[in-house]
Amino acid sequence: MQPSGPTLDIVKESVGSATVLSPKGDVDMARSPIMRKAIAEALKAGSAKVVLDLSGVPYMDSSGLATLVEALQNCRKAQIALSLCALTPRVRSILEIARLNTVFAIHESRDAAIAG
Amino acid sequence: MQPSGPTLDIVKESVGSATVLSPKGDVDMARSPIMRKAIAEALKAGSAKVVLDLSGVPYMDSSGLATLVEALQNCRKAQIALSLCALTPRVRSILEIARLNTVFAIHESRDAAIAG
Amino acid sequence: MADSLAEPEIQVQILSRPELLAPVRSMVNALAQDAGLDDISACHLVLAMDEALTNIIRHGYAGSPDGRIWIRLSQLADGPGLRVEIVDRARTVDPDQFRGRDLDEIRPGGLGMHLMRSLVDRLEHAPRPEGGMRVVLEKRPAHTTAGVA
Amino acid sequence: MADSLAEPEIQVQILSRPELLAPVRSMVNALAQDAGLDDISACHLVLAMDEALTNIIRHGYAGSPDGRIWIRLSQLADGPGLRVEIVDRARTVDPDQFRGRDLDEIRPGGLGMHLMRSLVDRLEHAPRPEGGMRVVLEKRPAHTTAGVA
Ligand SMILES: Nc1ncnc2c1ncn2[C@@H]1O[C@H](COP(=O)(O)OP(=O)(O)O)[C@@H](O)[C@H]1O
Ligand SMILES: Nc1ncnc2c1ncn2[C@@H]1O[C@H](COP(=O)(O)OP(=O)(O)O)[C@@H](O)[C@H]1O
Repeated sequence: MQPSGPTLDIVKESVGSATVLSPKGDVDMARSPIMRKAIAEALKAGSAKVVLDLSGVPYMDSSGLATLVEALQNCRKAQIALSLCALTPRVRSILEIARLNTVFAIHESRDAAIAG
Repeated sequence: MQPSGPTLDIVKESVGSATVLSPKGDVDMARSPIMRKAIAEALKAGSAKVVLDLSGVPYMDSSGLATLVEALQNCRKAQIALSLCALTPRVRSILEIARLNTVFAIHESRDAAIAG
Repeated sequence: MADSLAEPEIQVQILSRPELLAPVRSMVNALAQDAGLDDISACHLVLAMDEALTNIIRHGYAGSPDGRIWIRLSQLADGPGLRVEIVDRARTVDPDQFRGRDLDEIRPGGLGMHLMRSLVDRLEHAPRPEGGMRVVLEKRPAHTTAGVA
Repeated sequence: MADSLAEPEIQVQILSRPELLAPVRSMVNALAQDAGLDDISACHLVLAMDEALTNIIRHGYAGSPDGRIWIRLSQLADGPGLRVEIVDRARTVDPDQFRGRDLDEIRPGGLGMHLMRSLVDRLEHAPRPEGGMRVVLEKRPAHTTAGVA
């Protein structure tokens, strides 16, 4: 067996004092640890604001949602602003079903998230 | 069992003397009969030129290729120009493997196909 | 609601590995759409199945990569919609012991069971006499209610 | 090249129906990419499998919708790439009798066999002692040749 395994590319950009992370792909049980690690690194680097651009995420399961909830809690502790933006309709509906849509700061566009 | 079954939406437009057909979806064993029927109708309607815009076709199997070959033969008989345009990289590579890329008039863009 | 007696159109056996979830989701999503589910309903069925599989991999087989999981897929007999039946040979547990957290409680774990209940029109967990568990999920399009229990 | 002895990661049983090809393609495409195939190579493996399945549905089971087809999927043991094994209980034929047309001849039918040969790194058709046929397809990424027969 080749353990090439599942990957999740995450583009990381600095815009002013914000770090923008843009994962590309499904955030599921096999891939959410990759997103978890990328968020933890952004927090360690001391950004004032972290924006998750979810425009490239067609799907997320409860392990992805749990990673977001954990990130929110860590950001609160460290007084870092966390926001989500550009959700696909599927991921938006998953956040709604999990009743997490009111828990997170969610912006339509990436620019609004960076400014907001 | 619900025979809802596979569908293939095909947008049909008239541009000058050309009929442009734009299928949206895989053209495989279950769906190529739908494309075959749409092409036959365009020929019967007496267009001078038929353009197949394949930008919405991510995949085609030998039944799709056979439908294209049959359409070309019918067009030649009826002295109607047939061309393909806007192939996705996958479908382009499938036509190449089948050595049909030199048999058809293939244009990069839809405008070039209509003009050409 | 009586179970459909027709042979499932597709049956899949996978090993209990997280990296196999994405390929299975792709297939079930395509099937769900062919069965008449709208895009969001298909996504919700796929998510419910994914949560059931994740639980079997994580809790049932305790992370071992060589457990077997069987997934049977069939269109509903009495209207548009898809049925997913999942069978394992993992730990047999009393489904009443499955504890999910309340959706209003905001913490990382325990979301799966509650999500599953909110996502589909029918959800059943039962121990199998032969050992292991059986989960049945059914989903109809958002606008139909025909046959929903 | 010796066959991998590891248990296939995914095994699928489908009924011989053209509308089930798209869902199976979705799954195998995702698996092929996870197995290290580039997008075009994954597409070529998927097309070769599709042609084999189409032939079984059309010629093997002569269009009957209730034939069974088994598909076993496993990563190659000696490098990136995917192996697809397809087994049926349909007509047993001598593979030498399969007649495809030459790719230079331009007519609608008979493309399938020639495409299959051009698309994959390994292709085998054989009758099964138990009845029916067995097809094996293997595909590696475009840039590797390791282990290609
Ligand atoms: N297939 C299963 N086998 C054994 N226990 C299970 C299974 N599915 C769920 N459980 C139990 O139910 C609990 C709640 O599951 P869930 O809501 O998905 O949350 P999580 O998996 O995050 O703990 C699990 O922690 C586990 O104890
Ligand atoms: N699984 C099969 N069972 C029986 N005959 C087959 C099978 N696959 C292929 N054949 C035979 O080989 C011929 C060539 O197949 P192919 O190149 O795919 O073209 P086509 O299916 O368009 O005829 C078929 O016409 C059929 O006679």
